[in-house]
Amino acid sequence: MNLELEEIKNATILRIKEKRLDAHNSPEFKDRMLKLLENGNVNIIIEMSEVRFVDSSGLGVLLSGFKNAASLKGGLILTGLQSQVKSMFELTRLHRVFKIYPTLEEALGQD
Amino acid sequence: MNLELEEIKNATILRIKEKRLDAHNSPEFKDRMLKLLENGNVNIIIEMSEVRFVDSSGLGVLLSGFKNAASLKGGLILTGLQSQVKSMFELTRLHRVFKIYPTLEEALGQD
Amino acid sequence: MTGSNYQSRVKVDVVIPTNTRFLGLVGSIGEDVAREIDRYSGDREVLGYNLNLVLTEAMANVIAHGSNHRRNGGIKISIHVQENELLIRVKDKGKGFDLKSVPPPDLDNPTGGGLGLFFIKTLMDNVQYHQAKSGNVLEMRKQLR
Amino acid sequence: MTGSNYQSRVKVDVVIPTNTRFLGLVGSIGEDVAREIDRYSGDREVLGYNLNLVLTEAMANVIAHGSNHRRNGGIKISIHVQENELLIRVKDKGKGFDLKSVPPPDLDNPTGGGLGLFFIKTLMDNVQYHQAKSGNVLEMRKQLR
Ligand SMILES: Nc1ncnc2c1ncn2[C@@H]1O[C@H](COP(=O)(O)OP(=O)(O)O)[C@@H](O)[C@H]1O
Ligand SMILES: Nc1ncnc2c1ncn2[C@@H]1O[C@H](COP(=O)(O)OP(=O)(O)O)[C@@H](O)[C@H]1O
Repeated sequence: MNLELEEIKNATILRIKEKRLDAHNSPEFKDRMLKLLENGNVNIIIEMSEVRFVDSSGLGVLLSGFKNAASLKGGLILTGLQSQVKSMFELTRLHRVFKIYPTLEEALGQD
Repeated sequence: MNLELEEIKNATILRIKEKRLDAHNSPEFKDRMLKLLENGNVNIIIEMSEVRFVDSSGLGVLLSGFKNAASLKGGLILTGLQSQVKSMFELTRLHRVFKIYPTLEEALGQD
Repeated sequence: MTGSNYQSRVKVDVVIPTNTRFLGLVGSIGEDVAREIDRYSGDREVLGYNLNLVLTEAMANVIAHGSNHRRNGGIKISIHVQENELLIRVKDKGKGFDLKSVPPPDLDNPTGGGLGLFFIKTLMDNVQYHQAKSGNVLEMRKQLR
Repeated sequence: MTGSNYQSRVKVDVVIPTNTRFLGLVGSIGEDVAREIDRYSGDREVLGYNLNLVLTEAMANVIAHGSNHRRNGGIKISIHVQENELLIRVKDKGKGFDLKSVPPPDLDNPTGGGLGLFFIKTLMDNVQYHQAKSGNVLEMRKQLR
């Protein structure tokens, strides 16, 4: 799975360079997030502007990352959601759980 | 079929706003080119940067447009071919028949 | 069945290995079919996403819950565009389950689980699961108008 | 046939109305399949274009030359990814023709005609046409390596 990591002041940006986040790659995505958290990177910004499609397992993995980050007094925020991907968060009401910013710039401004 | 026409000095630009030029839309494309020629627009520049796919009937219609324009002492030139579309011209050696320019700007400079 | 109705029918049958690697392929085929449905008044890109999603969820469920590893013939999917309706069938050879007894997810206390059937039931108009010795089938229908 | 070989097989069967409107749909499905073939050393985008093209040409030929308007059941296409080979079958119910006696186009004096079978023969490794009372079939094979 193609992920790009960038460490910035107080946070780690995780860019998902895949068109789909689904049952095929979400287990690996979960592992990568867990490793980050274990290594003390508890503030994660997920940039997903390349992701065209998210299924229930992708949503589940993002939710578990969010919960794990919170339990470590950190945070996980989402940026760059394509409109159809955003609809999946709205349909499941997960948009009320996550902090979602249109762009990385806005996320960084608010961080 | 979505075609855009622009009249410029000494030529007509015909932009193909379709992803495919195939047996489904090439008969209509042929008619539109014939109408142009009948109306005296015998110098045609075909801009096809949006076309991802051309089949044998698309090539056939372009060739017949070329021949008709030539018989009226005009010309038909092609611009904006995507690389895979260009390969179809090479495979059939039609790239030796047509004048093909990478961009519209270059075609106009040479016109 | 008149000639003109008949003319607009499309059927796609796919068999893939029981492996998540092929979810995207079948999802893309679902999107391709959605783009070609002429008599749909809604947004075709949204329909494409939704078909991609219900196909993905149904196949992922077969891989996770509905596989029989002794007798693994892959996953069979069929997408049938009929006159007024789109019918998707996904078969499995597992022990089956009772669709009606699966509780809806509690969206106010999300756990991340149970969203697959929620999407399928929410995005399709009619969903049935039929069990048989010869194999089970999840049937998902969407009215086209 | 070992388990692991079996695991990589994909089969797609499509039925479309005898109408050029659906050429793009089947072409796109061919491209989707090409993108998922793991054991192909060449350029997958080029393979996708080529499958799109040979499918389009074969279906256009069925519509132009191989249709029986009295008994029109649509066009049947199958795309089969096997162990070392990709097999595409396109059926027709017309009067058939002799593939071997179709002359190659004269590329030095192009007329624009006869390029469909030229593309099919050039881009695929093996092409056969079988005639039968029950229906004819064009079989196009491509080695995967
Ligand atoms: N094809 C199937 N065969 C057997 N059980 C299934 C099948 N599909 C779904 N289920 C059952 O329905 C439950 C809910 O499925 P779903 O909503 O997709 O969420 P999840 O797979 O995350 O549990 C599954 O946990 C499983 O018990
Ligand atoms: N399915 C078919 N049934 C009958 N004849 C066919 C079929 N496919 C091809 N042919 C014959 O082969 C010829 C060459 O086909 P092709 O190379 O695709 O070029 P074109 O269709 O432009 O003539 C056709 O003109 C036709 O006579």
